[in-house]
Order: sequence, then C-alpha cells, then structure tokens
Amino acid sequence: MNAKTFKKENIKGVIFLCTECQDLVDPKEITLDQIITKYKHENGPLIPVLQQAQEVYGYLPTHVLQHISKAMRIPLARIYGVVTFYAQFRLTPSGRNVINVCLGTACHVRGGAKVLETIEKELKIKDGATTEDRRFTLEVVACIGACGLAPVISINNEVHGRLLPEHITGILAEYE
Amino acid sequence: MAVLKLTIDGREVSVPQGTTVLEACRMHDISIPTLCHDKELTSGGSCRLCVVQIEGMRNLPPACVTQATQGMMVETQNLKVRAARKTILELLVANHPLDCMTCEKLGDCSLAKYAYEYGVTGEIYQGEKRNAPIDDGNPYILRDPNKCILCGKCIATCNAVTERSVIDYAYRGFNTKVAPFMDTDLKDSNCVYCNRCVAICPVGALVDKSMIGKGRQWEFTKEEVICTFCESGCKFDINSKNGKIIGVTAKSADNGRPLCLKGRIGSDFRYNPNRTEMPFINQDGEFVQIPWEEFLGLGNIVEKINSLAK
Amino acid sequence: MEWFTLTIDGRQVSVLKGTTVLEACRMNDIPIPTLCHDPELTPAGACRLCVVQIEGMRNLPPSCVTQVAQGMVVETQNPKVRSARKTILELLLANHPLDCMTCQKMGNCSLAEYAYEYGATGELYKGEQRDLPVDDGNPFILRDQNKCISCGKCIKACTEIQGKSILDFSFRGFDTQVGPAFNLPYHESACDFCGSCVSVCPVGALVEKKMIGKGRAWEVTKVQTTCPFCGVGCNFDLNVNDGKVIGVTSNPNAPVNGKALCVKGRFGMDMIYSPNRLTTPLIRKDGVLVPASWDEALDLVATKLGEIKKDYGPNSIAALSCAHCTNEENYLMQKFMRAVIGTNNIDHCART
Amino acid sequence: MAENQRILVCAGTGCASSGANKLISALEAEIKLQGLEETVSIVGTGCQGFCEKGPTIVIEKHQVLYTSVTVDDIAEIVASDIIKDERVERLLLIDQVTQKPVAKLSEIRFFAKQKRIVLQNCGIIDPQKIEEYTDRKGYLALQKALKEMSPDEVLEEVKKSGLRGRGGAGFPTGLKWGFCRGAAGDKKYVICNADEGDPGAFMDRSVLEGDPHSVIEGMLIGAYAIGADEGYVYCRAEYPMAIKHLEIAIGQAEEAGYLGKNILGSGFNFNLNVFAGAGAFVCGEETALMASIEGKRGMPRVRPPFPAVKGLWGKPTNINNVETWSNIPHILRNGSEWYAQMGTEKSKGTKIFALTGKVNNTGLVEVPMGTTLREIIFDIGGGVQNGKAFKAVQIGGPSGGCMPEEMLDTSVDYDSLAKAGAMVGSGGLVIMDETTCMVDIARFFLSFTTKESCGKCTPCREGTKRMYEILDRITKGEGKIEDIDTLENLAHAIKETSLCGLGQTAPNPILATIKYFRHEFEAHIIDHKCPAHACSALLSYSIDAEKCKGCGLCAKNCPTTCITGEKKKPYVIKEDDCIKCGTCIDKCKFDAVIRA
Repeated sequence: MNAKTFKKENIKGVIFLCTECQDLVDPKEITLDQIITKYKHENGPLIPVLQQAQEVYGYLPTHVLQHISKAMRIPLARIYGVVTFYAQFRLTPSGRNVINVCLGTACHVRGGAKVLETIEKELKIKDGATTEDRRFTLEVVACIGACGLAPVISINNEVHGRLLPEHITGILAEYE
Repeated sequence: MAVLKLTIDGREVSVPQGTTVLEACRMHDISIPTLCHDKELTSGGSCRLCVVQIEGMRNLPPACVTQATQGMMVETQNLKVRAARKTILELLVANHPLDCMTCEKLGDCSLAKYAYEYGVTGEIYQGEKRNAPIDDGNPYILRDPNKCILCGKCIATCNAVTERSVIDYAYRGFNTKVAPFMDTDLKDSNCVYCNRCVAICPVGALVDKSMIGKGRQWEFTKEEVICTFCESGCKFDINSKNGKIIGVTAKSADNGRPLCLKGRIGSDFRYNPNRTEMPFINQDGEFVQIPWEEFLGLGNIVEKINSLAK
Repeated sequence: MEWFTLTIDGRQVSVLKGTTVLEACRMNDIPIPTLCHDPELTPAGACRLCVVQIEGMRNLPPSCVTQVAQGMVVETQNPKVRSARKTILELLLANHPLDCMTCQKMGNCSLAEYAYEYGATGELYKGEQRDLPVDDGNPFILRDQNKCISCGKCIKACTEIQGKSILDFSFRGFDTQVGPAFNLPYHESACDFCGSCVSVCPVGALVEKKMIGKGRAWEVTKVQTTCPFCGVGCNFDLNVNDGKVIGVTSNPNAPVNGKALCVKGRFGMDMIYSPNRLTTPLIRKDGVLVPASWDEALDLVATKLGEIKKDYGPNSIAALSCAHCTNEENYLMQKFMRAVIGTNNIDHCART
Repeated sequence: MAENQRILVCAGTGCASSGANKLISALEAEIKLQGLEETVSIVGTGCQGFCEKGPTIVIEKHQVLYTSVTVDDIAEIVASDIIKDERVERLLLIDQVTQKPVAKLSEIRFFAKQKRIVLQNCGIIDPQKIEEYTDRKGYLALQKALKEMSPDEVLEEVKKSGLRGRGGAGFPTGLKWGFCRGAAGDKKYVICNADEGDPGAFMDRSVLEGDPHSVIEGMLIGAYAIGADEGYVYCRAEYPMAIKHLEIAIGQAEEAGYLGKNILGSGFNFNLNVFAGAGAFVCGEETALMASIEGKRGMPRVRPPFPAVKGLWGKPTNINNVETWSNIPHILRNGSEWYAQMGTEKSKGTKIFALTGKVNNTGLVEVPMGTTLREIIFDIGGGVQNGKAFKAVQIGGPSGGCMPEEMLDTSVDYDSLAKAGAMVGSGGLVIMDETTCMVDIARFFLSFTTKESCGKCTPCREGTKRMYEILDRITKGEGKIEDIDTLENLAHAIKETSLCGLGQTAPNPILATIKYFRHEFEAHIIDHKCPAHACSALLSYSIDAEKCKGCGLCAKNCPTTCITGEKKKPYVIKEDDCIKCGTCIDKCKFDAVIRA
C-alpha cells in the first residue's frame, strides 16, 4: 500500500488503514510491509514472503494474502495456488501445540502408523485437524530426518524418538 | 372427411377425424416426446412419455393413443405434464448404464435427447440396476439388454413379418426383458439379422455391429438407397464420414417390406468404396487388373466387326 | 530455413526445424489426440495423451513438446502407444462424472471423443471421485470442477490471452483443483466473464450457461459473424438451432481475435430476442409513443435538428453513439455531427 | 594432566533430540568445576553418524566413543577419562560378536569398513567455526582452482574423476557442468539441491549441519568452472539446523573473502543465497525446484529446454545435490586419479547411505561404490534388530525398489542397482524384517507419492491414486487376483508417460515388490492373510481365557481402553476399539494374547 496517500480500502470486510496514522494500524501489518519491502526488488520472492508472513501471523489469513497480492503485484489465484501447494503453509490458525507425526519410511517400518493411530484416538482428531480446545494440531509429515530414532514425532519442533504407542499419553500431558 | 377443431396449448388447430392427439401435434409442429411410438406400428402406449393434459380427462392421457375430438383442449407443456415426463425419464435413466461416452447410439439416442431436454440425471431414484449379460455372439447385432427401455418397438417390427417373430417380452415387472425363445442369444434363435429391430431401437440396446467404433451419428452424412436385390424395395442408408463411405445400415422397414440381411450386406458390397470397377485375373499367383474387353475375350472385336463390314 | 525429414508411421515427411512432432503430424493429417494442447497457448505437456514412440528415446515422449530432429522415426499408433493413451483416458474417466446424457458439452467433448475412439469406459480404475460444489452463481458460466481434467488451458487463456490471471491451480496431486483464489465462485472473484476459459475447455467443466438445454453441438449450425459491440471487429460463431440463435462460441480461425472475446461479445447476444427491443421507430404524439415509419421518423428528426441548430447553434446538439453499431456506422455518426451539424459534441458508449 | 584436548559431542538433529545440548552444558559446567577450561574444549559437532547409540561423545585424544550418554554420566567421564585417563567401560559400545566393550573408535565395526571422504569432517569439527574447517585443509581446493587452474582445467579434472550426481540419477557431473559452461549467456546460476525429501535419507542434512563449508567450497569451484556468479542452496524448511549452520557459514565465508566480489584476488565473483523450501517432495526435481525459487508452485516443466540452457529465470543453471558438491573440494585437492581409484569402473568414489529401519546400527555410512548391500547391512549395520529374519531392503527412497535376501550381494553402484530394478537414489537404506508386510510397504510408498504428486500430468495425478487404492484394497483383504495384472499394466503406463521423475519412478516399489514378493500379494488376495501379521484389517486380537492369569499388564499398557477385566480373571479385548497395535502381545508374559 502506498504510505503517502491516505487510503481506506474495504476488501471483504477487512479494513486496511493508512500507515501514516500509526495508532490505527495493526503492528503485524507494519512487520508485513517491512517484509514485503525487503523482498520487493528481488527475483521471485513469494515463498520467503509467505514464510515470514506466516511467522508473524501464525498462519496466512485471507486479508494478508490479498495484501501481498496487491503490494507485490502477483495474481491472488497464483498466491492461493502456491499456498495450497506447499505443506508448510496454513490457511487456518493452528492449535497451541503442533504435533508432527513422522510417517517416513523408517518410522513406518518401525511402527509409526500405530503411534499416529494412538494419537488420533487420544485426541479424537485426524491428520490436519485441530482439537476443539485448540490445544493440539495434528499433522502427518514425511520424514523429519531423525530416522535413526524411528518412530518419531515432533511437538513444537521438539523431537521425541523411539516411541511406542504406550508413551503417547505421557508425552501429550507435557503440553498445555 | 370430417374436420375436427381442437385447441393445443392455446392454439386452435384443425385435423381430420381419426387423428390422434400426437399426430395432431406433429402436424402442427408442436413437439411431443415419444419413445415407443412409431407411425408404422400400432402404438402400444407403453412408454407414457407422450402424456398430455386434456380438459375433462382424468389423469394424463398418452397423446399417441388418444383420439382427437371436436373442441378438445390440450396442454402439452404445462408444469404438471413436464413433471410427469421428467419422472418417467428419471425412472428410465436410473436403470440405464451411463456409458454414453462410448455408446454407439449417442447423437441419435432418444433417451439422451429427452434427458437433456428435461435435465434428467437419473440420480433421484438410484437403486438396483439390471445386470444382464450382453449378447455379443453373432456378427451383426450387439444386444445390450441393460440399455433396453422396453418400448417394444423391436418386438412389433419383428412381428410385422410373420415368419420372423423372433423376439417378445419375457418375465414380468422389473425383471421384464425382450428375449428370443428360451431367452437365448440371438445366434441360437431363428433371427435372420435383418436389422429391423436395430433400425427402430430408440436407444443403444440394439446396435449394428459393423458400425461400432467407426464414428458418431453426427459425423455421418446419410444417403438413402433402395435395395435392388428383390422387388420389395427396402431402403438402406449409406453412411459417409469425411467423404468416405463407412457402412450401410438398414432403415426402419415400412409395412410389407421384409428387409433382409442379404439386402444390407449386398448393398454394403455394392457401395463399398474398395469395390473395383475393373476385372482382375490371376497371373502366376498374382491378381493383375485387366480391361473388360480382354477379360471377356472381346479384345479385338471392333477390328473384327470392321473387317466383317469390309 | 532448415528442413528436417522424419518418418512418421512409416511415412516420410519434411518439416521445418523447430516444428514439434505434434505439428508435424497434424500438418500431414496424422491424427494425435490432445487435451491440454492449444495452438494459441504455451504448451504444458501435462495431459500426456499425445505420447508417441520415438526410436532411441526413453519412455513415450509427448509429441506436443518434442521437437523434430533429422531422421527421427516416430510411431503414433502402435499398440504400446495406444495402450498408454487408453490407460490415461481410463484414469481420467475414473474421476469424471458420467452424466453425458445431460452434459452441455456432449458432441464437442474431447474426452468423450477419445474415450469412444479408444474404448475407454472408466470402469477399470474405479475409486474415489471428487465431489466439489458446482459453481452456479453467475449468469454466464457454469463451472463444474468435478468434470475438470486439470489440463490447465483455462488458466493459460486467463493469463496469456486475457491477462487477468484469475485462475490457477491449487492444492496438489489428486486433490489438484483449478479456480480463482480461495476457490471462490467466479462471481466473487475478480473475473469479468470474458469466457476465454470456456472457449478452451475441452470438457464440460466450463460451459456457456445460457446455452444449456437449448441444443447439442450436433444440432447446432454455426454462422460466423462480426461482433457489433465495438470497433475491434472480433469474429465469432453464432450458434443456431431450429432457426434460433442460442449463443455465441469462439471461432479459432477468427483473424482479429482468435478464441478471445469479451463478456459483451460472448454473452451479450440475448438482446436479439429481448422483448424490450424496438423493431419500429416511435414518435411521441400527445404524450404517447406511437409506431411510425422510418421515413416519417427520419423526416421529423432532420427537421427538429435543423430547427435547433438554427435557433441555438450547433453546439447545443450532442450525439452519443452506440456500440451495437459497426465501426463504419460510428464513423458516419461523427462525420454527420462534425460536418453536417457542425459540432464536436460526439461520444460513444464504449468509451464511458 | 592432559594437554589441550577436545571432547566432541554429537549435536546433530538425531542426538540433539535425545538431549545432546544438555550434555554440552553439563560438560562445560563439569570442566569448569574441575578447572580444566584451559586445556579441554567442548565441541558440539555435526552428526557423528552412529544415531542408533546417540547421544554420542568422542574423546578425541583417545579416539574413544561413548554411547547413549546421559547427563548423569558426565561427571564420571570427566573424572576418569579426562583426568585419570581411564575408560568408562559401561559407556563403551559392546561388540556384537565378541560381546566385549570396544575401546577404540576405529575398532568399532560400524566405522571399520567405512571410508569417510565427504563425512571426514562431520562429527569432528565445530560446523559453526570456519577456522576448524580451514585447519583441516578447507578452502585449499578453492585456492588451487582460482590460482593455479583455468575453468576448463577444473572442468577437465571433475570429468576425469568420474564423479556422478549423488542425487539419484547418476548423471556424470563434469558433463553436466560442461553443458552449462557451453550454454550462451552472461548470467549463470549454480544451485545446490538440499531438498532431501526421500523419507529415510538424511545424509544431506548431516553434511549441511556438520560441514557446511565443504558444500560452499564445492559450489564456488563449480561456479568458477561453469562461469556462474550466483548460487542458491535450496534447503528443506524441515531442516532448521542445516539452514542455520549454512547461513552462519556463508557469513563467515564472506568475511574471510571466500564469497563476494573478487574472491582471493582472482577477479572471480560469487554470491550465495539460502532458500528455504516450503514442504513439497517434488521440488527435488530440478525444474520444480527452480519454479519454487521463482515463487511458483513446484510443478515440473517439460525438458528440453534443459536447465543448463534455460534454467532459473531463463538463465543457464547447473543443479547438483549436497553430496555431489561436497565431493568437489576433495577431488580438486587430491586429484582426479586419487578419486577415480575408489569405487567401480563406472561409479567412482564413495556414497553415503542412511541406514535405518529394523537394523541394529542405524546411522550414516559412507562406503566406496561397489560395496555390497550385505556388507553394509550386516557388517556395518550389525544385522537385523532383535534377531528377526531379514526380509528386504528398500533402497533409493519411495521411487526405488525393495530388494530381497537373494539380491544382497548386489554391489551398490548406479548400474548394478538399476539392473536389479532399484536405484541409488538419495541413498536411503531401510531394512525390513519378517514382520514387515511388503504389500503394506508398497501401499505406504504409494500413499507418499500420491500425496506428493504435483497434479500436473494425468498419469501421475490420477494413476498414483488408483494404484494406492488397489493396494489399499489388497491390504484389507478385498483384492481380486486380477488386481496384480491391473497394477502391473498401470505401473508400466505411468512409468512411460509421466512428465517428471516422480511419476516415472513412483510405480517402482510396486513393480519391485510384485517381482520379488508376489506370494505375499497372493496370500492377501486368495487366503485373506497377511503373512507378516502387519495388515491390521486382516488381524484380530483376542485373549485366551485359559492362559490368561488376569495380571492386567495388557490393559495397563493398552494405548486405547479396549482391554477390560478384573484382576485374577481372564481379560477381554473389545474388538471395535482395538487399534491392533500389538502392545498387549509384547507385554503379556503368558502368551495369552492370540493374533489371528
């Protein structure tokens, strides 16, 4: 958005406000604009911009994508295509703790599927879903590169290895 | 001849006495969908697709068998009529295979035509579907009983030639099917493959095997020819695609015309694009084309006549 | 210019360097099935239906993106090639609704055409099928994603022909979809309904909504004509069934525009049968509009214009010309205003 | 009292997850407590390779490896090994054959047969310090190239070495460089493919984490030979430590003048960027990877034009993977003849394999090309876990193949493996034992490729899904005998018509398992039995009331709540809730749980 002109736009109920009147602007938005400015003149910056925007917001809300589209002059459909293509991007907020269950080959061979089933039963959610209390989001990933410790899961990037189904309840209890 | 006046869809029309409502409509370009009707055959009134609403009449009478009367008020397209027709089509399509993509009949299929017109998908009444074996045992007719809508036209046209009468209805209710004696394949019946039934079938239940895979109906141009094998004067269509003759198909036979396999195959032979106009003779195991004069031994006939004249 | 000679199905053909195998085949009337290829769009090599066998090459290369080489030996119809194509068709059909009876595209559907040719029924690999909502929210285009074969031509038409980039792929693998951002329906996206996507869709995923139920491809006569809406001079085909115009389709051979059209040209033809349309001039007599003859009407206009010009000067008159006229008619209109009336007060509705 | 010495603590992702960082702090505290800061330094290294026994510590001076170390062991290690020069026997590895503790690193079977070229610094140096790299001859190869050799000479050297791409297909590296060097254009790129997506492979991660400068140096030399002035390392976002170490290394290399303008006064310029991927396996494919850097969906495009001619942003581009780049400095420094001595006739040098699955010694293994699978799995890997019988080894990731016992003497090199219906691929070796069901494994690979298919071309998008569905049916006992033929036909068609490597190789696991394990398919289909007792749909668990003593151990350990009963009375399994994990069978001391 051009900072010089006072501009008020209403896109699908989300209001973007001018960056000159700081008090009206979401601080996240300033960070977002900084990210965009940083990459604007580089070649092909979309993926790092999305990655950093996701770090700021925790996920990629619609209005953020619309903003990126406008600021970087990339068609919205293309951005949506990219966001839905890469596993890393999230269009909905995640739970407080993100469980990544590795189902790489080594983990599969050493019983990763049982670990997943146990977690699914325990939390009553399936791959990709978030518990109602937003405590956990469950995601299946293919290999986090800790194959030597298979089967593994990682919760908030902490790796738990050499798991058996009966370990699960105890591990989950550590996360609030 | 007495002339009757009646009102169809608000339009006043005149027709001769003895006309059915269906005929009256068609005379005046008012379209009525039909599946079991054929003007050459006695109407069975079985498919019920041609139902209309007639003032003073109970229910929805089928137009094909209802005689027009003086002052009759007919509605052919009101909501009630269209809804009834749609239900009939939904029922038919629900028990019909949906392999239109590869169905030989597509482009000339009455069921598909009306389904399209009435927006019928067959999804409403999905349930048990027939799963009868396909009769693929003879070289002429492919018979898929699962596609049959039991309109009975094939039976009627087969029975129109007394010594044929190969097929008829068998079983009853949902299990009704059209079958030869003992429900055998056609090859085990006394069918002579005249293809009357194929020519009249409104759907893909009966298909001319010689045409399979050769093209869709809309790709063909048709030229009507009259068979010269006997004096009956049966008609055939020569089908061409992109200017090339693809095959000969039977046309639905008028009353009194027998239609026969010989006629169709003979015509096929006669109009075959590969047919040569010139004779060949076997010379040392190889066929070589030679002029007619030589073939008939008349090579120097002109010379001979000339020499005689001298 | 360099010519290459290659052998296709045992036949020697010569083509220019830079020609693709597909082009070489089509130039020589050798049929190759394609779904994602369109001469107006950049090639994708995605549908894989045009695969052929080429001596010395690994696997079966797609002919649409394989360039010819000197002495290349190509086979387009051997059993291996045909069986590979059939498998691809079987896979597509296994995930395609079989409502051909009511599908508007039937008769013009490439998938059905090849399915018929190759005898593919979709029975072989039956399994999960997509079940996505049908986008029925706009008056022009009916979009049924379940029929989409992900050929990507609509995306390219939107980007390369129209420059709008409303459409793109989203998700991946078996879940791949094509559509506007966030999978919004067309009318909630920035689409302006030029219908270029419809014109390239090889299946029934995108169809002209107004033509639904009005006739199938084989019943329709196409009449090529020039669009009356503006001065660009786009050509298209009026689709006529039973003597009635049922809609407009692109004519790929149109010299000015190819398959591209704008929303007005493609979908704005319903005025033909509009009950509001005037067929004779009307003159207001005693406050009531009364039908009149053209002579009568034109005489009246000429007299009145003359009077106004005499009493108030030429600049008291202005003309607004209409996009439904031809370029020539609009030229005449401005000529009339400038030369006859004597004013520059002339404008045109397509400018506003 | 010892002179200046180093304690090497493995801090690779594997060991870090089992507490390596706590060990480092504890060691530092203990060293300080003992007043040894002056003479002993603690080094957090990259992966030492022996993940199975992690966290591991090496006392460099004595070449001793301590395994499965915990914080509680630290004081003892310092007290006896560092101060008294006595080994802590209980932390030494027990040799499988002699059943005696092994004191010397070089005597450990896991390491004895390896030949560490690419991994020679991993686990020994601190990857976050450039000095440790330069102390071990780092950047000498770059200096040699820039100062003594022309780009053509470098290219020639790489060609002569016989190095082939370590990313899977095994294309000769020198030849590839030559194409890019020969392509028209003033701007060229080199890319390091660090999108190591094959599940079961982590050698690239380990190299980037443990020795990032070797990759940078390799890329610099390659860029010099090719004529490129910019490079990218495309690394998976799942490898945060690799990205971090790489970024630190790039910063240090820039500072030291190895990166940037006029490098070492040679006039050669080179900039290196790190690009974090966003989670798509297909981005390991060259054209998809470039599309990803360009900010697009990672959908492969058709070739030609090849990347060497038209690559990143339309410019000539050369892509090699981590291990390939990492080989380059060694080749330049030691000469192509030295390199070409190793390996087989057509596959030169060494290859790193990630040994995982049901093998005793999981970890990273670097061996000369041509070593047999048996040597790797049994001599280095120590054979199958828990004394179970070996069934198969899966090699080359989800696109490779599963090789049975009778193929174990196959030598690992590009050509022998291709002939056997597998491929070197990234180098993941997943060992499977008798309890692994091969149909289930094929299904597993297809579920992976189905999820990772980009969706562009028909055969891969639709075909992987259908192959998966058929396999899924078979594992549930709902298969038909003709399914095997259907699978084979479909597999061949997909191989022959797919656009990129993913689709072209996705059917490999199916073809290989049908080829070697057809009987298992038939058992599922005809007898509705899973011979490996792995397909849960074909299993049912119950408790033999006669044998059950009512100890309740099964119910206590059951991860769901499907086992109920009263103490001292026979317990019962409720089938509906049972997830068939098999925990009860393992726990029961009376063999009372029946699996049928």
